[in-house]
Amino acid sequence: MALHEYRRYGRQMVLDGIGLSGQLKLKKSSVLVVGAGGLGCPAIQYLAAAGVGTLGIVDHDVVELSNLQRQILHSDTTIGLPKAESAKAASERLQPMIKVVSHACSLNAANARAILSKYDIILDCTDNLPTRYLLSDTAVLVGKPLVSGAALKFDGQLCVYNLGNTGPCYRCIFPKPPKRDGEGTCEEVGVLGVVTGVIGTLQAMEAIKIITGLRDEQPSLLIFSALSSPSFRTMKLRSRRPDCPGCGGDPSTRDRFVNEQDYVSFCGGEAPNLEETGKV
Amino acid sequence: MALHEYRRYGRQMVLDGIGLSGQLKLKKSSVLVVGAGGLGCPAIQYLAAAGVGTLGIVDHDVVELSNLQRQILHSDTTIGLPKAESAKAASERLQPMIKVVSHACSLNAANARAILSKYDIILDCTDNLPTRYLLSDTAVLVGKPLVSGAALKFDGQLCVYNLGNTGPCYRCIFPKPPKRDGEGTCEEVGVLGVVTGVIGTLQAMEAIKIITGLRDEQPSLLIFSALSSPSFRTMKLRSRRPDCPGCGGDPSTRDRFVNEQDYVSFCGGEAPNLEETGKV
Amino acid sequence: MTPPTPPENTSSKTLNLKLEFGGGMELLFSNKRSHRVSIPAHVPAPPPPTASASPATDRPDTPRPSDVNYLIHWMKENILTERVELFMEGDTVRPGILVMINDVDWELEGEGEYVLKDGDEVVFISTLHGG
Amino acid sequence: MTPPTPPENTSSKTLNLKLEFGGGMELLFSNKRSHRVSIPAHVPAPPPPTASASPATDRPDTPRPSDVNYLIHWMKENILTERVELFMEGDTVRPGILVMINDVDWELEGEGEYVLKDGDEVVFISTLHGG
Ligand SMILES: [Zn+2]
Ligand SMILES: [Zn+2]
Repeated sequence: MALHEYRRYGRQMVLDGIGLSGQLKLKKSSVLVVGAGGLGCPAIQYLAAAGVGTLGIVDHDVVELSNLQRQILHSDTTIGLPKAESAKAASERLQPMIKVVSHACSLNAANARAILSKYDIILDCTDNLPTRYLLSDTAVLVGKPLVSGAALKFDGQLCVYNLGNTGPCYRCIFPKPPKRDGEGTCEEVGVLGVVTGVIGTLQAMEAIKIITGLRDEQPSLLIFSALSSPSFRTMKLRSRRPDCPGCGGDPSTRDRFVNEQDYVSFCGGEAPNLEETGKV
Repeated sequence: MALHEYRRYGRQMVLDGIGLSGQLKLKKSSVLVVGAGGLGCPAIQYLAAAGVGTLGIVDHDVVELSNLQRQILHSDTTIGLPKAESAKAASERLQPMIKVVSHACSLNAANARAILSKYDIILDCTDNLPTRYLLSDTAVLVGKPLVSGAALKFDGQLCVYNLGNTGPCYRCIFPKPPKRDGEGTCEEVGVLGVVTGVIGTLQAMEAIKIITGLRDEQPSLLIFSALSSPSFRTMKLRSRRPDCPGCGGDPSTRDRFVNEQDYVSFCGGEAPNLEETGKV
Repeated sequence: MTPPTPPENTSSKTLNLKLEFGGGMELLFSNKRSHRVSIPAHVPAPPPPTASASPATDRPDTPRPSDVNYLIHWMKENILTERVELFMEGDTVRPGILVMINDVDWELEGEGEYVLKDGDEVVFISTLHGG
Repeated sequence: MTPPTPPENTSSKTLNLKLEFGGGMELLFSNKRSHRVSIPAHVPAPPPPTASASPATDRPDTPRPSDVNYLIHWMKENILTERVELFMEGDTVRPGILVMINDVDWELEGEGEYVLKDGDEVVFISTLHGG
């Protein structure tokens, strides 16, 4: 490592548990952030600042004015640009020494495996249920841990799936998707920016802990509410479910499963327009 | 409010508890962030994005390469500039609609009252104990809530002082400073960037809750450790101490107290150079 | 004259529970995130069989201690204020709701058959998909 | 032959406690953040008075239940591995250390005089000043 890298990362290299070997692990590692919105922006920011060597950013949306209240890598000057490009430019400004790859496309059953297989760790910073199932199934397929964040209104949730040999996948915890009537998206029912900020930053933390070997493998779900006291609760989760259609059974059938699964219809079809149905 | 403001803040204005009235409260409010380092940067970022009308930034340091691992408003191109100026430029890029005032000076007993009295809420994002006592005493003097964050190594802490009529001040909880031998600063013993990110973002959240009336007045201390499970704990704290030298007794003597107090010597004198004493 | 103490009757006792809601579940329960409730310690006797029901039922006469399945039923009857279809599907909670008993996933505690104890805390969290 | 059950002796019982350390305190205790310890339920009898001590001491003969003051003393003797001056000042914890009993500031619980119960959790947190 070069002297300027020692200077840049000195404040974390001095930590017990990081050191030179931890910093080198970060430098050699690659993290894919799926979604460059409210969760993805702070996650990308802190992964870049910490010196993760390669960052991939997947997002098919373009920046809109209504994003700026929480998506802190975008700005008025990048409105209309693809979020993946806007986030790449912002993270390169923050950290010129790392490699940032933008994937300005939507993730689907046809391309997910090829994209995810290039990275060591996957961050689920998406805003919809079909992509959450697709990411979980594909992370199992390529054998990568999935750091999953979610946020809505004043609430947030954080969980690491498919970690180690016994960590549950998303389907182990949620075998059946709910019917499409309970919940909207952040764009529909709103979200407080700091909630996505806290959860996205914690997603970066989990990735850094996994890379440096500081994360134990106990499955747990962190639940956050800006309005509750205490604001944070940690729940102990089950381990892998032997009969899980996502991660149990015969590995050779899993690829077929991902290709054939119609994620949108599995999750109840296209999202209804809540404004039209009068729910917002 | 203008149409473009409805568009920009729509995702939080739709929330129960924010709405148009909450957004107008944010717009009319002013928050002083003392310290534009690891805690101050994410706090400024989310306060600006949420539409807090006036932000003050106090910092007398200049940006150094070793800051960039966690101080995500600064970058290689602002190395050598005052942090207050660098943070002001970054927050104006993120949010051109608010007023940002930089105070590129160090806060001391002579200027603290004049600066703090201009703002509604004070964020303690500093890195040293004398300034923490000075901020608490002055926040009591001017009657403003103090949202205090701290971080070191893998640990962080968050507390709101001087809130409402019964909230404790920093001296109520810590009447005596520790002797100068237990702890170094982030620059000396290191800190993980995501730890300052989580605590600084939560400081912004507390300020937003206070401004919009969503914060109850129960005094509590949030304790975070990136390495513990659970990572977060909330501790119930005592309320105001009637015999507290900071907030108890006769309000007319408090001004004298702040002016006469020698904060550095109260906290055990100048910080020793830990590298020279062989502790790092 | 002091009235005599009523005889001990286990089925009349109650359990005090703390219920917490999150992720939007609170909207179905008076928009309150935290509820303290008292429920019967034993599942009340079923209503007497109707004429059409077989008298040779094997339903036990001894009272059964209250479990989480009964709690869910009790919540529906007593504190649910909005759309039952967002809380239940069939006899249990609907998909996408996590139930936690004293901070542990109920799947590790026997799910609905977990027998409740006085002072237990049960959390109902709707999973979020937004970001 | 089964040995006879020893007579009930309250002073020989122990309390099981969970101790948690944070903010750097863990460095003084084997660098472990979480400890499970068993301490005597009652403060052991003091050592016999030396010749120079007054025999007319009013120290009670009945055993006193263990409180947090005794716990701090016990920790110093049994699990503290580094520099006592970073843990104690005089007979109590040094300034800048917060003590929390079951997630409540010990000042609300009687400070050192809080009588410990089996299963209590006591947290020692060093306040941080960095940022
Ligand atoms: Zn699975
Ligand atoms: Zn006070």
